[in-house]
Amino acid sequence: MEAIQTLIDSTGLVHFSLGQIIMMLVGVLLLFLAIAKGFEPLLLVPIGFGAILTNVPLAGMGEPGGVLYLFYDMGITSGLFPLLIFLGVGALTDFSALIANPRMLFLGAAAQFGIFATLLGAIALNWVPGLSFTMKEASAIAIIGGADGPTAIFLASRLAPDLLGAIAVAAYSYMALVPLIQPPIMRALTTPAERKIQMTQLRVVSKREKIVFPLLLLVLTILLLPTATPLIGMFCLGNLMKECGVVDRLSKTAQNELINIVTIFLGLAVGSRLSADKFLTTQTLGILMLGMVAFAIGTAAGVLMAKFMNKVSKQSINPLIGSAGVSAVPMAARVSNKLGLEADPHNFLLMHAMGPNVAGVIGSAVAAGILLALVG
Amino acid sequence: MEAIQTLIDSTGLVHFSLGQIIMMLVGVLLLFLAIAKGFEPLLLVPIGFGAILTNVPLAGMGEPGGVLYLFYDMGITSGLFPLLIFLGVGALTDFSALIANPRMLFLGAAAQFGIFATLLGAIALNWVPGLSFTMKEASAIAIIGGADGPTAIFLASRLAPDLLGAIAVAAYSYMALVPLIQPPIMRALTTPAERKIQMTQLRVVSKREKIVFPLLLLVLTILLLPTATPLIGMFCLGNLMKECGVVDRLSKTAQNELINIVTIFLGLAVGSRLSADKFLTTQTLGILMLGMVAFAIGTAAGVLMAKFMNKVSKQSINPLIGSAGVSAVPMAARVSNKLGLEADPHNFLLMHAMGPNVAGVIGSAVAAGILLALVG
Amino acid sequence: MEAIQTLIDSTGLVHFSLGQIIMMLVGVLLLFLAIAKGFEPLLLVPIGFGAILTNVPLAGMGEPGGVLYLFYDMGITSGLFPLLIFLGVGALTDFSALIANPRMLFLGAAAQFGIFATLLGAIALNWVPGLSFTMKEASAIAIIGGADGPTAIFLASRLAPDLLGAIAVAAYSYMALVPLIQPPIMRALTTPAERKIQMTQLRVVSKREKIVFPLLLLVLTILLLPTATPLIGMFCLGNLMKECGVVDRLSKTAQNELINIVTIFLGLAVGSRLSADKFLTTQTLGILMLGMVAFAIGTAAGVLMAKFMNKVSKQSINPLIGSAGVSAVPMAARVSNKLGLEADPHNFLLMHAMGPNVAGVIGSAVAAGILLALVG
Amino acid sequence: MVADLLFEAAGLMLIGMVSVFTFLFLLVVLLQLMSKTIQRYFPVKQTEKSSHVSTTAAGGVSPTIIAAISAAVHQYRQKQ
Amino acid sequence: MVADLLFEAAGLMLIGMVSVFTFLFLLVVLLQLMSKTIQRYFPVKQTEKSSHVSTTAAGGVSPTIIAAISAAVHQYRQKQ
Amino acid sequence: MVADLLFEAAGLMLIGMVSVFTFLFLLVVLLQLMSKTIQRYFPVKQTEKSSHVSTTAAGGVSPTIIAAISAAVHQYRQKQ
Ligand code: NA
Ligand code: NA
Ligand code: NA
Repeated sequence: MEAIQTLIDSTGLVHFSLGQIIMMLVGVLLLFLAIAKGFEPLLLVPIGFGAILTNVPLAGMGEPGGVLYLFYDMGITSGLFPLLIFLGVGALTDFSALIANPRMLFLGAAAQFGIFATLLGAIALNWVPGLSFTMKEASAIAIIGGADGPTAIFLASRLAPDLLGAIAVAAYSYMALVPLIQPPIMRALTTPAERKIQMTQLRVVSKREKIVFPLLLLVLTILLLPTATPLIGMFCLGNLMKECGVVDRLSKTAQNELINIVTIFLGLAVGSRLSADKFLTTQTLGILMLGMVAFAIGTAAGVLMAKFMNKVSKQSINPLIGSAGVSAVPMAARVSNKLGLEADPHNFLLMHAMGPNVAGVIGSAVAAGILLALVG
Repeated sequence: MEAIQTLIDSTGLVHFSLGQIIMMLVGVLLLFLAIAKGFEPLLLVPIGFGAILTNVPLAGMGEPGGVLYLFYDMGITSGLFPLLIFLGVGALTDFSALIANPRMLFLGAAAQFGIFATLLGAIALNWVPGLSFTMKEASAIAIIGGADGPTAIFLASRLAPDLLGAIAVAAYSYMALVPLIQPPIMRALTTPAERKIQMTQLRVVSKREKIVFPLLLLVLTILLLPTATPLIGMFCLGNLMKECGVVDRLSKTAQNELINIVTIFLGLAVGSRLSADKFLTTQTLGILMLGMVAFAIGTAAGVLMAKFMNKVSKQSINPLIGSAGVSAVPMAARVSNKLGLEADPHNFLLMHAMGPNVAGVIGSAVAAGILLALVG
Repeated sequence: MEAIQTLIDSTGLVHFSLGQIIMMLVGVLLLFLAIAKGFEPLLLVPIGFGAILTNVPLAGMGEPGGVLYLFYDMGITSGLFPLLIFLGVGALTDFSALIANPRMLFLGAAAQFGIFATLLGAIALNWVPGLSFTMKEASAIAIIGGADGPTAIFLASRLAPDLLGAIAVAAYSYMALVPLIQPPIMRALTTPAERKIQMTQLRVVSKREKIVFPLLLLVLTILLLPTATPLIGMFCLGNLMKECGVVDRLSKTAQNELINIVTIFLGLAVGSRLSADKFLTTQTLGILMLGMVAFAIGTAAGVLMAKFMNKVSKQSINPLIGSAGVSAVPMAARVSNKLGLEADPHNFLLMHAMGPNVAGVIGSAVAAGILLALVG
Repeated sequence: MVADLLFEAAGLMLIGMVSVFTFLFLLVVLLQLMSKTIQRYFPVKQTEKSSHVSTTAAGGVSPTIIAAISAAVHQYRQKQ
Repeated sequence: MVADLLFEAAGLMLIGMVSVFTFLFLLVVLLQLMSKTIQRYFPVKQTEKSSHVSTTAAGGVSPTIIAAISAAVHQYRQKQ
Repeated sequence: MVADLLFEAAGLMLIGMVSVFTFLFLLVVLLQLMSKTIQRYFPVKQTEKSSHVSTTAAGGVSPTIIAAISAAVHQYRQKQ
């Protein structure tokens, strides 16, 4: 009968392409890493699930009219979702450690070398036959070195939307792998004696300083780097709402329900870019490789900067906290703390590493603004 | 004066049509049923209120530019709202009872006979002068028998948007009426001895099984029935978020704030389809009648299937749990439990009825996928 | 090098116009008032921040493609955000005091004289050279006298979108200034003896009355003033959800997460209208002046009406509660209470003032409906 | 020109205030009618009220929480 | 005309019910397979379960809250 | 061709890192200035702090909750 034929035609079985099957397995892998290994589950669960859904033949969930496409169009093309995530992250971030010791910002600056070195590397890959990246694409890839998911998604959506899926997956995967990637580099670049350096306790920061900080950061951004205003502006608004103490109900919502809803939608939207035709390219291999390089260089630059600062400054600085400058909040700071405890069981570096850690968030948003200004 | 004339012209008094008054009374009736009788209040309060608002002359709330139209366009034309409800329902559903006793799925399958028999009935109504249903419309009406609100709204928005208001109202009303519709049918088809059958306690289901279940269901859907992927996919994502244990903050938001916000908007959007010109047709009468028939047939099919399974299987099955296969979670399961207790005060069927109950959700989503594939 | 030139060109420094600097200072002023002085912080923090962001040169956050423009387009052009705020406010409002003493509605009516007198004033300002207001603009400005933020934003978005920024800022600023604006007027119009008048305790209102009230208000609005249905309808839906007791989870979400999310977005969208070209006009000065006049006249009309009612009615009415009729919930009611306690430390007027206070919300929504009907 | 507009605005003021008062007057009448009807046919029982008062006496803590705490205190004592 | 549609609808009914049953039958088979595999390779330890039971005995109050309350009670006594 | 791009990318790297460092250096300066100004004109009182410490001693339970519990315990004892 005709209807039976229609029904058989409408099963997925006869329509799968090899690429779709591979991409669904990639989705399953991301789910496995998220659930069994605890790798950035808040993002990788929706991304992995979105990767599966977008590759279902005939369902068209990632094509115009499909719900994943709707999320992408509503929130990523417009830049809305990463900015709302930044609002929430701002409302969740405590800058006390940075305000108490502002020089930690230099560590957040140094770690951005991972970004710009990777930019060079991505362009160099044009020598490899079959690989080709434009300056915009190279910049979007380089931002993976910023170790900051929403910044990477925001910049990729502006400069290289076709690579967004691979870039977002690389960024979140390597952020999750920070506890594996960073320690060998940190150990190689420091001596046991350096790792034992204890740091003086941070002073108490007043409420007033915490309120003024986001405004100060905003003013500087507006004056020097207006292209970074969307990212840093929403971040500062979130932080101001948290610290000012008069809009707690807004701050709580930005930290919880709003960021949660947007995270689900953003993850599915990113997942929808993991379709076979967009992801299964030689470029993706290049991106994954460059992302790893970016993290490694950023980590090394942070540690070396910390060593340098330890030499020239009066107050001693443990070089282990330099690696936290890549951001990847709060994992990178925890890695610094762990290696500090390994060297000396009484050496708690967590609070000290939070300074460079949040400085790294600012640093990579600044780097994104510079790339937007020069390449965008 | 001219302004006075303008003001009088702008009162509702002189612009009401009889149809609008009737539809506003329908809205009031829905509110009364929801508030005084407790009939599915979460949906019927916004639907009833939306029905009143959309029929206000001159306000144009249901027309382009009006806020109800905006909700409809944003969330129903695109299919977004029912899918988000399914995400939340997935995050609220516990499949333990079904995993412990998978054969309960057959009861969820049998109850879908209500859907397909109603399809036949809707087409047969073409013999009645003045009534005419196309195959697409008949399919959209038939899904009322699935006893699942978001599935009905999703399918109706795809196959017969003009009938969406009547179909949604019928679906939610009869779901609320399950405690009145089902018992006589269940009593008629079972003997007192059958109603006293006690069932063995369900085994404990491990966390791992609960995590794998939504993925298994997703894979089967993708392979066999890709047209059902949007509905079942979002449902499985919600359930995976709930069970995997690593994204609890997303799962909680999907279960609470997100589903609540969407429920308000969805209800108002559905209510906006209860305008006089769309609702006051002979078709609506046909739909209300067919919906009742669909529920009755689905209930009967479930009970008969349970009787059959009780005969052929080693483990005894109380036929009363068959009716829970229509879904209408958790009301149908409670009805089974109540009739079980009537027959024997020690016969608690609730947990056993939850298996067919959630199976019914899957069954009607599968039936929706089949209708979309064959008729859509 | 070329890139350095590009970078310098892309700093904000060389692109600022004087107007943008002034408007950013206005934004900072709003933030200061909100945070340091506690002036309506829930709205003025996002509005002030939005004012800063929209005036950043090169960032284009308030122009098409920018995120602030997106909020404006999504929620204010469509009217969605003020209506959702009204839904939440309805779910937060307790009408007991009004139901117990319905004549308080006359105070809410009298206070709307502030609106219509200001309309006359705005038109009279056309005599001032350089100032010119159309009837639509005058109506949108007049609604500031309603002392109700979302109503003002809704009406301004319909009648005079270009003045929306100034109108919203004036409305919220004067609402915050109620404790400064009202007391001198109230003291001037009442004698110490009148201020000492004690009022009889309010009767207990049954749940049933609270449920019927929003429906009654809705019916009257539909019959007499359909143009006010969007505002009053959403307000009544929120109140019905609160009182009916069967949809508590929806009501809680409307009161908290939904209204919080919308408040952030609405504030930013309003802030985006505080761009130099829209705000720095002589019209803005006129609006700020008229707004102050509107509040003063509304307060006086409310107090005089209360004095009149005290004379003609059997039950004594303290004229101090008349000023609460402007709405500005709950600040105006608190001001009444404070002045009552000043006159007699045992004279608690708070509960009595809540009646005219919520009546003022209804009154200004009714006035908005009348203006829409006659001028819109 | 401005005078014409002013005249129109004065008309709006008159009609507007009359309309606002008419509307709210009708609402007053309907409200009183409604309250009387409900009080006649569905008189309120005062029992609910009194339970609320006793709760407030306990410092705004709900009975459920007190019950939970009582259980906890009981358990705590048994442990010692 | 209607008869044709009815015939078509009857076909849909047949194919539909067969499909639904096939789908859910396959799900049953897969589920049983899955449960057996998991039970063999990852047997559940019963310890988790029992701790839940003891919690319920305390009236549904979580151990954390009980600990907090115990500390509070302790502090309260010292103050007196 | 690639060499040209590489040269451009190297320029970007140089300008980028200089810009990042300049930006964050200015932020360091501003931050230090801000902190000094605030510490001079609005010195922090240490009283707030100490109350926090005593709270922590009670196992992270807030004083309000302790007050509520104290009331509940009181009530519980009176009932017995
Ligand atoms: Na970073
Ligand atoms: Na069903
Ligand atoms: Na008002």
